[in-house]
Amino acid sequence: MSEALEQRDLRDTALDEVLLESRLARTWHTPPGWVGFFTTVDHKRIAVRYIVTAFAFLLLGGVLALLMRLQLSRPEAGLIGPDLYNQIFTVHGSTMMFLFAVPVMEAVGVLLVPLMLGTRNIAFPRLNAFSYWIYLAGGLVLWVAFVLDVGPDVGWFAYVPLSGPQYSAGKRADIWAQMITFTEIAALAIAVEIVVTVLKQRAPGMSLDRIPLFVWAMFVTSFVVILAMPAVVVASTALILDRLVGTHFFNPAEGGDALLWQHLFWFFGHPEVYIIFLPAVGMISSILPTFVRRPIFGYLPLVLALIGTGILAFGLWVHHMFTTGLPRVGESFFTASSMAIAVPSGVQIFCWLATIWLGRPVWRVPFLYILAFFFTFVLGGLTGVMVASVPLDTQVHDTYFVVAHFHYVLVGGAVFPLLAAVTYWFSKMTGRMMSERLGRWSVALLFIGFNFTFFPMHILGLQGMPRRIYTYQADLPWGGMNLFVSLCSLALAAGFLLFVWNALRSARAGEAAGDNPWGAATLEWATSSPPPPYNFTRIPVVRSANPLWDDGGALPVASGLSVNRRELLITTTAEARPEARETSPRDSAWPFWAAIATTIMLVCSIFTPWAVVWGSIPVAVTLVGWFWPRGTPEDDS
Amino acid sequence: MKPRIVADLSHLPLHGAGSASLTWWGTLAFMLIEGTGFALGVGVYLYLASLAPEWPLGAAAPDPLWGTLITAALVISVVPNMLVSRWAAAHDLRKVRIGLIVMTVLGIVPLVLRVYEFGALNVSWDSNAYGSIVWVLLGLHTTHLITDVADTVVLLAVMFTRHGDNKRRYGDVQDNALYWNFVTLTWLPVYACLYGLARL
Amino acid sequence: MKPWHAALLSLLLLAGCKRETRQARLDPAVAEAMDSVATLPIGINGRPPPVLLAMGEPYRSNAYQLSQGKRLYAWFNCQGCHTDGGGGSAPALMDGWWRYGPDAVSIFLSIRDGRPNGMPAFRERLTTEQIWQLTGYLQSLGATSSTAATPGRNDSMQTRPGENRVPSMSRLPSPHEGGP
Amino acid sequence: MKRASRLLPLLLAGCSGWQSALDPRGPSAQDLHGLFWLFTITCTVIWLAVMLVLLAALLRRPPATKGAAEAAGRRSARVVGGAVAATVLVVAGLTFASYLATRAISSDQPEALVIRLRGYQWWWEVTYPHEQPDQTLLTANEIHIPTGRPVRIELAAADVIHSFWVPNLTGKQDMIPGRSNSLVFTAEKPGTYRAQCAEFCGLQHAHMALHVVAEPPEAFERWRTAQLAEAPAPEDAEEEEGRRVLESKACAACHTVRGTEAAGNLGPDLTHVASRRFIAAGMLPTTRGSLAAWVADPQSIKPGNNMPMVSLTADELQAVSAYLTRLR
Repeated sequence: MSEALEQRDLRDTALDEVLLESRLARTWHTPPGWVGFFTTVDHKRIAVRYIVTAFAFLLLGGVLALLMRLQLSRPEAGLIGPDLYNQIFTVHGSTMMFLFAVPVMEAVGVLLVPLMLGTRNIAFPRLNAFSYWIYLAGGLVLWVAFVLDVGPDVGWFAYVPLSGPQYSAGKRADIWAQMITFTEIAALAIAVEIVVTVLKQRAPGMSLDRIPLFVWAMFVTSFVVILAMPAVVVASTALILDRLVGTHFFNPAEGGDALLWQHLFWFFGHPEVYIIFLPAVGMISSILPTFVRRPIFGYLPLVLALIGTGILAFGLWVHHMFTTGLPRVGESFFTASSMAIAVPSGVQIFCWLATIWLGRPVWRVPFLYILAFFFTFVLGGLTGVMVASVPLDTQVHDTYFVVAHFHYVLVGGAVFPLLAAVTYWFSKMTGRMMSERLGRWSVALLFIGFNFTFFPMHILGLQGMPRRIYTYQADLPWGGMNLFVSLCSLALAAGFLLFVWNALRSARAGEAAGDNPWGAATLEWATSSPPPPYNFTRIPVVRSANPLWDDGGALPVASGLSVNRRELLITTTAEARPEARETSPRDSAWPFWAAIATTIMLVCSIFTPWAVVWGSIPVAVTLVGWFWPRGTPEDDS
Repeated sequence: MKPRIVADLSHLPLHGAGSASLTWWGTLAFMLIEGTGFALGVGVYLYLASLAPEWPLGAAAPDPLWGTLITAALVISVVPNMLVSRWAAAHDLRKVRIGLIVMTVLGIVPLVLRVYEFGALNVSWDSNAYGSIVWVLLGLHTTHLITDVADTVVLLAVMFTRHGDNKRRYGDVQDNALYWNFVTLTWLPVYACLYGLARL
Repeated sequence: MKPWHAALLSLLLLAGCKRETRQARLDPAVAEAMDSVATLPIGINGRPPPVLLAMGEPYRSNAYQLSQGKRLYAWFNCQGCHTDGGGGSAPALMDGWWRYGPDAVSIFLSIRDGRPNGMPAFRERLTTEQIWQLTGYLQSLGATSSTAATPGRNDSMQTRPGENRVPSMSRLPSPHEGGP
Repeated sequence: MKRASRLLPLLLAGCSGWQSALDPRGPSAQDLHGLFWLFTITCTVIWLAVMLVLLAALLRRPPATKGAAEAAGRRSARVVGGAVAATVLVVAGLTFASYLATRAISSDQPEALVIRLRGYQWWWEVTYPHEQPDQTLLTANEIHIPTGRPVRIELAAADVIHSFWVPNLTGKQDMIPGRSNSLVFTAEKPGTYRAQCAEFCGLQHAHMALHVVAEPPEAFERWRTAQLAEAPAPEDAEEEEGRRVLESKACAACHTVRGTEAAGNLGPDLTHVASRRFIAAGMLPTTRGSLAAWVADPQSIKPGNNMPMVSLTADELQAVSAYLTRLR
């Protein structure tokens, strides 16, 4: 036996359960303390870190929202001047979109995709670590700049010429543009990891029609990220070049065009909405069956709806440019394509309704969030149909009607599902349940606070209140409703605070969860809570779309993987037949150093173009350090 | 849940080649990202050209000599590139070493020519929007050239260490060759825009 | 937090705040005090108003003030005689040569009181603060290196590189120019 | 539909106003208003239907036997299919309604009155072009239009993107540097309608309003003739002093008062400033007091705007405000 333990290619077949777990733990273990903190490549640790950071940014962005509501609560309030207000709404929008919504959805994907697929780590785990550090650096750049009074003040959309060299003095707009670069690198890295993980690391037997819907959603989202994000990188690079070295992309006097910015930005900006929304519908599709005690209704239509939404997302960027005077001929086409997105959304809503109809509801907190989602998202989707109409949009575009609409879609359609997801998978990640009692209170506060805060904004917009104004005159009939909205926003804020308090408290003192506390069907519930660093002692074998419900008492697994090195299983793309045993990289500090080097290069390059030249040398050095083979067992072939 | 062993994986190879390798798919995904970037760059070029009363704007079209030489150099380099890829697939260490040296040289040649090409553009990046997009397209492609040459040099160094004779390294060489083909491929539409369209 | 962390942070804070603050309104008393330059009898050089030093010379180092100066340069048609700084019927402004001295006070006086041979006085057309804004901008035009506060190019026909690419005179466009 | 459109506004009490899409005063705005209610009612019905089905699904007792469950599943599949088909139809119908509304609004109006509007940070320059240059009228921050006659506003921007929006009369259209847009609409009833910049344009985006005054054609012509005249002469010594101050101080560097030496073109034309209802781009009602306050300290009232605080003595300020009040 001891000889067997020493041999280089030790397989799990040679070990009993207890010994196997201890050997796997030794192989996959991350050192404790600071060293482990900077070197870990465990997708769960990185994802949790990502999620916690994103929620911290959510709270910061929320504080900014409250400041804006304070200023708008009465006409001509002098609490916040125009300069600070412009910075506040820009940083609020940028934080919520780039530092909260997209990263948190991607992070939940990083957390759950490998667990749901039954593999031991995400593909390219070091890239994953790099992604987190870059994201953190981007967030810090924005917020440190904001604290230093260099916060961007040109809106989260940074329209030229206002953000261009002539009308935006200093480095404020550059900070915004470069923050975009940071978050795009982070998001693109995760998209690549998820695409490859889904294609190649599924548990044996998990053919395309057995992939959990959340994974499908993340898969489609990743493709949307890959195709949409380069547009904003091109746009923000062009903006920085215009501002720093005097290129003329957006200067109409020298052959440039102000609308070019809008085309590029919205070619990214509209799919961005679906980058946030698709993971959320994936969460609903994966959580809902557990709380109605039956498999999802209409698996295939739901997958097709996800793919359809992902494709249509690219057809409607012009949707944001209806008032820019584009040719009339195209308008009906863009109206039609904008409204067409209602069809896949409708398919999803109807399938979920049928699932509930055929099932037996279990009234726990995640299910309550899903009901709140239905109420608000359907409303937001329908106002979306209104703004998709070109003529109607000319009245509501850039008013509080649109502010109301997209908060209904993003908070109702993405944040409520996200809170359901956090409540639901919290038990898996911490091994403890979140408090049901506090949870019900926060659902109630969030639901009531949200609707009372944002519904009146529809009316304010129709009454003529434009967006992005730091104040309004007393002779305009908006004062009363604005005060009401501001007061209700406090209830919404209280709901978020209660949620965070509940999470913090339950993480330490919550009720123990057990492996599968909700009685769910997908693979992440087949391992312990929290899962060990290697996720699964043995790779599960999948025989249906709801493995934990359909397989009776015993989990079919495969054996034969090595335990002396970090090893996982590669399967074919369509059928998920085992193809190879592959290794997964060890812990490394190089991704952290590469992120530091990249940060220095990116930050300095808004001050001098030469930073791209000298700054790329440390980046290259850290990347060589990262990829240089080390002769570990993981390098064997 | 109690595990029940239903399959044995011990017979599987220790490393997947080609489409069974994660890095191959990763390379593909990055090519998709960067390809989108090139497509958008060319899109911006065409968009600006469609707005302009004349094209190129206020400048003579770039002198075709250096750009054409680069095109020729890149197209020619595809042949040894494919050979290196084939030798890597056959795990022929000696030939791979020689091939990588050749590819390093063939990577540096277009970079040297590129310096002259920038000089032959007849327009500065801050003259007008045409100059800006021309410089950015060329800069974008140059960045890819530099990246891939650096990657080739590092691989070459690895192949002369004890880590060289390893299936994973051969896989890396193949992925690097794949990427070089991509860099060559993306040059063609850029070349067509910069030199073809500007002369129409 | 270690003491040097705090020091570094406050330094950054100071640099950031000062460079990007946007002060729209001056206290009228301060605005008035900015007129009190003590000058040498020959009308060039002198001591800038103490209030300017107390404020940390924002018109030289603050991005917003510099951009205001740049706007005034166009609005009050300085380019009518000086063209874009390259000099026309009036002296060049970006070659680093100053007929009446390169210091802020001399430039300020030239704008406020005018100079012989055609430079009109702008005393009655600009406020003192605006003259200081213009002065700061002109100094950045003639500087040998740009700072993070220097403005970029304008959204108009380009006749020379943007201000943040000084020294501009040596960079007047030529078709074969190389660079980053 | 007709009745609902009369009934529903009651639910949204207080929705009308002088800058409101819910209170249409011209055919374009009426078309858009009708379209708005068509969409709103359709969407409300759909939303209620979804919520009712959800409620029913929650309260429903699930089928007891396996056979019943399978039958329910098959029924659900048919219902879902039907609902998707209905969604397609509704979307197509609403698209068609949008198309009709667009066609009605954008129909060509060759005999329209042309007005050029140019957006500045943060005010509006208004030009009424005429073949004879001396009949071309230049004013600011207030547009007069004759009722019953279509007007075409040609939109341009001097610096950054702005957007022209009079919700009571029609939808908005952006003013983009380097591009030209236009907007055609008609006002049917006389009245003053407030318009506001609807595209974020910097520090004082919140205070960039303009008023559209619709009046009967005769009144409009009277206004136009009056506006073409040079500035009224001062009537007393104080006003005379006010004109002197305006001409000799920095005011004249940026503003024009036709008939005086003030001929700056960087700020709004002040020839008839007191005839306009508001000053500072719709911010303050035109009174002698507000004019004095504005001249005395524009940066406290509208921080960041391009008008500097010109240092004037109390007497000078009195005189300038007296003179400006004369400029009717």
